[in-house]
Amino acid sequence: MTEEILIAGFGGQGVLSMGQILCYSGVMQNKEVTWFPSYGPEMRSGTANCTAIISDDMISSPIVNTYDTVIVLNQPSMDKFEQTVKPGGLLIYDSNGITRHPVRKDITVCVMDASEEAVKMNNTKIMNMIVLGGFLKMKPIIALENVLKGLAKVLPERYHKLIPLNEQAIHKGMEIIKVVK
Amino acid sequence: MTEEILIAGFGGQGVLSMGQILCYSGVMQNKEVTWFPSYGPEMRSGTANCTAIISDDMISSPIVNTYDTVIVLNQPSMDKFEQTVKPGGLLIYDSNGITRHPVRKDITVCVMDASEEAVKMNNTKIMNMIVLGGFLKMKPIIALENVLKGLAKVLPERYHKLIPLNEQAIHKGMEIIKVVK
Amino acid sequence: MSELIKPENLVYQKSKVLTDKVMHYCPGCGHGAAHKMLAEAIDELGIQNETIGVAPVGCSVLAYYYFDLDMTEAAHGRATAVATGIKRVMPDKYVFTYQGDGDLAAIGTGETIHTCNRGENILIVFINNGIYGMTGGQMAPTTLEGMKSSTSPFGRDIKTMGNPLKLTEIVAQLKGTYYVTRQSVHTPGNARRTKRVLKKALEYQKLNKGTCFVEIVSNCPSNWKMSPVEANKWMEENMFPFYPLGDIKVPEQ
Amino acid sequence: MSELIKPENLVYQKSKVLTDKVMHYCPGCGHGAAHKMLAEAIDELGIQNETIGVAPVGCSVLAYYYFDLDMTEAAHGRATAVATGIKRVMPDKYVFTYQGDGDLAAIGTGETIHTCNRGENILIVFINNGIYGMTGGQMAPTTLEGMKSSTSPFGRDIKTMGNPLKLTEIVAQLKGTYYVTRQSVHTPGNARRTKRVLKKALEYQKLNKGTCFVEIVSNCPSNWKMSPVEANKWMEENMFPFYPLGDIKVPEQ
Amino acid sequence: MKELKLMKGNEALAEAAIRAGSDAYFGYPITPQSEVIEYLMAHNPYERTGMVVLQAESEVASINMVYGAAGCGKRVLTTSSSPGISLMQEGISYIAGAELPCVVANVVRGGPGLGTIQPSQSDYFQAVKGGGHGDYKLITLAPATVQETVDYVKLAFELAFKYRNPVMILTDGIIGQMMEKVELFEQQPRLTEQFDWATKGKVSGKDHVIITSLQLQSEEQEKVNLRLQAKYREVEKNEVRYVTHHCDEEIDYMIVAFGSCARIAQKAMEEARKQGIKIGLFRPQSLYPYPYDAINKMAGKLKGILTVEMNAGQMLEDVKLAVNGKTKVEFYGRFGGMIPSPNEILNAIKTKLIGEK
Amino acid sequence: MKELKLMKGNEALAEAAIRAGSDAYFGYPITPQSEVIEYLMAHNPYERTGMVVLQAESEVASINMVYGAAGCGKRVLTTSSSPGISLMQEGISYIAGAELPCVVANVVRGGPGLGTIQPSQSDYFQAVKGGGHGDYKLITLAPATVQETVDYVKLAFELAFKYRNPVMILTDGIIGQMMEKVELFEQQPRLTEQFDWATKGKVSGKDHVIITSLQLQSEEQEKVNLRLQAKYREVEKNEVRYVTHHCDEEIDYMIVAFGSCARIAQKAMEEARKQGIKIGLFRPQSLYPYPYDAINKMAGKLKGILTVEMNAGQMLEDVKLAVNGKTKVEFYGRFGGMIPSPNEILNAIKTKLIGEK
Amino acid sequence: MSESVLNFKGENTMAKKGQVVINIERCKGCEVCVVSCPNHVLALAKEVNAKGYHFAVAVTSDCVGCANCAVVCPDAVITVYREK
Amino acid sequence: MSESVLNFKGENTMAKKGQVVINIERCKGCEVCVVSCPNHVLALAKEVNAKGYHFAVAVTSDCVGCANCAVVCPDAVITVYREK
Ligand SMILES: Cc1ncc(C[n+]2csc(CCOP(=O)(O)OP(=O)(O)O)c2C)c(N)n1
Ligand SMILES: Cc1ncc(C[n+]2csc(CCOP(=O)(O)OP(=O)(O)O)c2C)c(N)n1
Ligand code: SF4
Ligand code: SF4
Ligand code: SF4
Ligand code: SF4
Ligand code: SF4
Ligand code: SF4
Ligand SMILES: [Mg+2]
Ligand SMILES: [Mg+2]
Repeated sequence: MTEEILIAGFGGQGVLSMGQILCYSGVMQNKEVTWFPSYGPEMRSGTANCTAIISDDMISSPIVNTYDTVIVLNQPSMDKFEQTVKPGGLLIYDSNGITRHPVRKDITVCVMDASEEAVKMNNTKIMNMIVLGGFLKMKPIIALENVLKGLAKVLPERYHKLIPLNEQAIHKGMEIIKVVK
Repeated sequence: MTEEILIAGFGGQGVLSMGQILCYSGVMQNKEVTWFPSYGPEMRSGTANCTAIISDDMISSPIVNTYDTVIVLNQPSMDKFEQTVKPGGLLIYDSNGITRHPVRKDITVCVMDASEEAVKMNNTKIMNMIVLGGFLKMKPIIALENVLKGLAKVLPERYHKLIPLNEQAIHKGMEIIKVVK
Repeated sequence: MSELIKPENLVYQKSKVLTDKVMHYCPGCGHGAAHKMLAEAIDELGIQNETIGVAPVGCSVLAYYYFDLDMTEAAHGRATAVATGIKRVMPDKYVFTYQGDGDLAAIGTGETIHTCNRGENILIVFINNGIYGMTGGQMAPTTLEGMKSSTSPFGRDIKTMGNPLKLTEIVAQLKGTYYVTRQSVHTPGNARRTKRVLKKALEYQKLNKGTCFVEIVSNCPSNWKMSPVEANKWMEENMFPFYPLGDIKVPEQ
Repeated sequence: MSELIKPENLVYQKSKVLTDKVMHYCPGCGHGAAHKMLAEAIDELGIQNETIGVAPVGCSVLAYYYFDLDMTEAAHGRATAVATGIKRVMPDKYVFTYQGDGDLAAIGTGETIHTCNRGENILIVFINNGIYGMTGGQMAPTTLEGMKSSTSPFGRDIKTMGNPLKLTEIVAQLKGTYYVTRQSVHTPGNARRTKRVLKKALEYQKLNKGTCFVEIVSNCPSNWKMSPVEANKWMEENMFPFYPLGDIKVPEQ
Repeated sequence: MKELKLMKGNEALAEAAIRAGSDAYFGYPITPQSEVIEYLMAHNPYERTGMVVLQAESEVASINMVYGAAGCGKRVLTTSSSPGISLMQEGISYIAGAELPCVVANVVRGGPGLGTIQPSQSDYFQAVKGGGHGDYKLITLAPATVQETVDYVKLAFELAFKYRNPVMILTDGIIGQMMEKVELFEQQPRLTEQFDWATKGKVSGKDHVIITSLQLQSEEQEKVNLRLQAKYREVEKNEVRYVTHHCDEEIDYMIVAFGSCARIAQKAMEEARKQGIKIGLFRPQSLYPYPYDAINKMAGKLKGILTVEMNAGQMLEDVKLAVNGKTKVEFYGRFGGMIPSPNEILNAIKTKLIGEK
Repeated sequence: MKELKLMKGNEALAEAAIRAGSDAYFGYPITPQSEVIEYLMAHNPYERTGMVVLQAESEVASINMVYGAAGCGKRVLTTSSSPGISLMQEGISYIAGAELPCVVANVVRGGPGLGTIQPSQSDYFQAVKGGGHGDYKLITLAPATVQETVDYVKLAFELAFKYRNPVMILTDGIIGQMMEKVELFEQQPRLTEQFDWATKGKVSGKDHVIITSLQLQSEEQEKVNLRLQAKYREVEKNEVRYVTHHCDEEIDYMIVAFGSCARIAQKAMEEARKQGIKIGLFRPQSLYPYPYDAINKMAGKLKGILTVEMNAGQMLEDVKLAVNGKTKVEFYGRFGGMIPSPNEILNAIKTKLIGEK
Repeated sequence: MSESVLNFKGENTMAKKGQVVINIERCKGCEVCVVSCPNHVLALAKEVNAKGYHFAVAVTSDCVGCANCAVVCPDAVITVYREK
Repeated sequence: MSESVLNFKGENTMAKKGQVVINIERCKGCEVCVVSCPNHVLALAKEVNAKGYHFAVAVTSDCVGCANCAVVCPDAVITVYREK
């Protein structure tokens, strides 16, 4: 199993940490992982993205041409990355602020109202965990328990009390993700 | 004609300018010339030397193995450079302060009491011109008039009044040089 | 009330010495206001075509996109050397540098002091936000005692990291400087005063009397991890006591 | 009177902190006297085995041959950075730099100021002879107005070459410095005072209170083109008025 | 106890420096490597091991602090990225000339000038041919993974002290910024050895210690250089490091690439092999000393070599020097912060090496 | 009016700079090249032509002053020697990246580190491979005589403006300190052209001018690099310069040497020819672009090539790259400020090339 | 441009009325203008612009055209008109 | 080491007598000692040493062993003895 994932959105949306949590979770499940962020000027201009690769085998290139899964959380990312989904691959997007919906026919497209759900859950910070839940629903490559272990690794001790909330968010994401085509 | 000359002595003895005057004179006589000084730490430690090459042809290397003429004005220079005279070449030295006289048999050795003469002439600064005179006596490669023209080039206008004194010194040098062996 | 909106009622608009590019600065960052005041000063003096600016690395590295002026991007810390090079071959132009505190007071200390000491006839605009903004909030020479940054995560410790440095007070003592002042741009009054100060400094440049040095104490909401309004308040309460606003060296009239 | 010459009558001899190497300095050069005073200070404090010296390029680049101390030769201008590196990993040693004015006040300005501003617990000995001795008498930042040098052959022109720089007064204002003073070594009295000052500075180093900075106004007979005695007189008449001797910053007792 | 962690390359480098028993770090922030000093400042090495961390006022100051501390016989390192490394060239030359051990990591970004902060390998020449003045060499290690970054920090200190020579770790924005699993080696003790050659306060009865790169007499300076050259020959004999993939099989073609770029090339190679192309990958891990002989040996049996770099063709010259005309050497590169994709490299294999149109 | 003078290399360089119509010189003293600024300060260029001369506070400041002034479309130069040139590497990389014209002369001394002030050629790599970061190239000219020094100052400015690229004059302590006859070219007028690309105050109706080496987007930075590479290909096509001695005759052997060292080698070659050895001399005058093709063409008909340098073997790599295995390439060098004598070279011809014992 | 308005809070004491035009697409929602308005004319909108910022809007008609808001706006997005 | 001798010129007012030993081969003839001696004990010799310098010598027996000359000698070539 090798899953090559791109996650892209605005800086504040937790795009980078979502990728990290995924990788930590992979480690907990004894996978090989690499995570590579966009860094630099984009960050100040408000957009960010990262590549996460999770595999049973040694990972050669951290840089890939196309992705098994692309997760986009804003319009500029949609514009830029729709084309990078592998034929037959998966595109997940959050509907909030998306004005031009994806057009590709050769891939699976899923939509989530994750931002909205996060607002409902009174914590915009967990939006990325909702999305992560959606992704795991579609690609159950990592067991939930390992995701929670991964979270425990990423979060400083003093935030461990938030793990249940995160778990809730993941479940919510699994619930709300919708296959569009 | 190619004459490769080394001049060596204490810093204040006018070693470098003697080489320069020789080269300027050469230029006045339409020769090719190069002049290359020792530079750097030796200067602060009080010794100095320079190579002057005067030739009818283009000069390739400014650095040579051995010299047609070596002029030494102190003991350290004698120690260092006696061996660099070409077989059959010329070694000229000022007797003042020399404790170990030259030993080579395969070269012509000349001695001068130039420092003493300079003191007598009431101008220690012209010692080097006396030595130059001695050299020109032995190797009349440049006509005196061209040496005087060369001097006129080297000396700033305001010192031109000193040219006659220099001429005198050259004559004196031609007079006092003695072939030892 | 839209009948008010007609050219003859216009009282304030973006200076034409600024281009139309959207500035990349974070919301509320003082760089924008400082740019504006400098642009307005140049505009009001009518010297847009006679001015050459130098901005080194730092958040304002792209200042050349925002000022509608001939501009040179300088290596970190070397803006005043670059400006010296420009001014020496273009003595009739107005030359300014626009530098951050990391730039001017850390790696550029030598150039800053020697440029001021030579009394180069340039204007140095020094944006002191107490931090390396561009690179993500590391400690600057100007970072206050106890202040947290990504390289002083437990607060600046004087014992191991040294003291906050007031380079402005130092250059004021050099004979080469003509006018040295410290201002801010976070309130309307301060911003307007800064513009007047910058105009004066540029006017002095005509007189070839020496270096004019204008420090602007500014904020970095992103790396201070505050909202812009909080940041400005924090600046007033913490930066100003240590870096008091006002003239430090004024020409004898 | 040679019966006087016996060990118990000995009142002055070369310090054992100096090696037997003949110093390469020109006749009458102040570097020699300054070396001696520093060596005697170290000797009298009994810290020869606990002292590490740093001398950068300049005429005193070979100081490592003359001090019988562990020594590091530093790149031009970087002596205080090198000393910082040493002191930080060897905090129990006495660390000093011995730097010329070209070194400390031109290319090394940034390092000098930041070292002092950090308050590194080192001693900086600053030999100000108003010229680049080593390289043949070029203008230094400290060269006086009107003073001739090989790069100011018509005398230093303030307008184009800038002002003589008093870096000692500047570092005195930095919080990191603990003791800052200006001395000379050209008369017996001055030399002895300088030794006392150097001893004091080294003693302070034990207290970890910050940087001690001792400027020694000195001569360069060769490049000033004077005899040593003339040079010392010229120094008194021209250098001292601009660089007045005396303490600039003393620890509050 | 070895520890498995998921870490950013830069942070792993910092942690490895602490664990390698470093005595001091001096550095100045610059993207993409500021995480090194940030990690150090946050992780209290002084309390953990007594390691000193200081943010210098510039890269010039950093490298000279390194010089001073290295001269005390301590384990010292600095890190920077391209423009900052350029500023260190005089200092690096001094350290090499004075024969001091130290580690310098360059997390390369795209140049020239201010360039871009994105990953690049365009400082290869600077690292291996000598960016500073004079005839010196930096032992240069090029990690391709976060794990190698960690391991090379330890190795770099070992080599630095073995040869009393500065060692450069040449990495880039990809490796510095990416996170991977790493196994951290155990905390090494800090050095207690008092080296004869180090300044530490004169030892009574012994000669005082002098750290210098100066020799006024050319004769002496030449001796220093001859000693350096002899040392470099030793290094060239002992410290060549590389890995190969499929190179001991029957292959027609070979890619040579280093660092992060080699991993991208590896993916391209795997794809090419799937498509039936007999191709291997040669990855130098030490850039100086360069594996000239190993490449030369391979060259005889190959139809061609493709050098892939994130620059305009720098290691290419060393590959050509190694091959010495034995087979054709082609080049594919992206630069200015652009990262070649595996597909592009695959394409270059086909068009440049095999000659497909 | 052309003028014949006897001048020191450094002074001739300074006088040539004035006559070439330079607008500014920024520099810092260092042996063996301080005569350049000393001559300029003494010879009133400001009064003669309006040329500005400023002693900067450091080499770092010098090169950045050069950058600023060069960006104004002016003829600007600086000079230094090895350690000072190392300090300029960041600035040189910026100038190359921003595509500005300027001239930098390096009067090389022995390294590494503080080294010695005696002549050397050990900064060859730094000059031609890029001592600074990033993929840039300096056009590099190596004069062998005082006359060439003078001529190359003028040529350097022409090339700098033709390609908007920094040009390095790589000379050494021998050429800087020696006196020879020179014919000085006539005073050239200073530039009056107002270049589009230069900062000079915004021209109404035109876009404001930006001098920068920064591109935040890698795509843009790659474009810059591609433009640079295209320019370098042009330079390589047009600006290769070399002279040969006896190379068009029937020869078995050839010496390759540059700068002052080539003149010493010439004397050795003359002696060797007297002794019946069929040998020629190839002297590259441009070190970048390097005369690869010309040497490659020669290589086929030679039994061997001897590269002679005052370093540990740097240009040697370019000779090998040129020869590409066609014939053997040997090396003779002295370093650390030592100057090889003609006899030593003659000896190397016999032992290394011909194989005499 | 009078600075006297600085001394007043809340109440419009100037004879002439003013109006601000805010380029909301370029506004970054920093709120610096909001706290600088002596007449509490401005506030951040609930909505966000394309960049995701809550932009500034005039919420009262008390603007006197003093330009304080415009002067401090770091992004130069406010244009001010005043009856003359 | 008393500095009081500084106040005296020419005359030896100290009770005890002194003597200097000058390492003439290392002396550079700078004359700094000469002008520093309160008792005019020292002068430069007519002769030169191997380095070519006119070295310093004691020309009177008025030395009081104050060490002034030795302290200022840049080349540390003077050793001083004083009757105790
Ligand atoms: C030689 C070099 N070193 C380091 C850097 C990285 N760098 C870029 S800007 C900067 C400091 C920015 O801080 P400041 O000057 O205070 O400007 P601000 O961003 O705060 O406005 C640094 C360290 C660089 N570009 N070049
Ligand atoms: C980077 C660099 N630039 C320039 C030099 C040349 N240099 C050596 S010492 C020196 C200045 C010496 O003057 P100062 O520091 O005043 O010492 P002094 O000789 O007067 O005692 C210079 C410019 C150098 N060695 N390295
Ligand atoms: S990082 Fe700080 S200084 Fe830079 S733009 Fe953002 S707020 Fe302004
Ligand atoms: S050149 Fe000057 S400073 Fe240097 S040793 Fe001679 S007198 Fe002293
Ligand atoms: S111009 Fe701006 S600050 Fe002034 S009253 Fe109107 S909205 Fe308020
Ligand atoms: S100050 Fe400008 S950018 Fe900030 S909220 Fe007001 S209008 Fe928007
Ligand atoms: S010790 Fe020296 S200074 Fe003192 S009296 Fe004797 S000779 Fe004179
Ligand atoms: S001071 Fe010393 S060196 Fe100078 S003349 Fe006297 S003894 Fe000689
Ligand atoms: Mg800042
Ligand atoms: Mg000096």
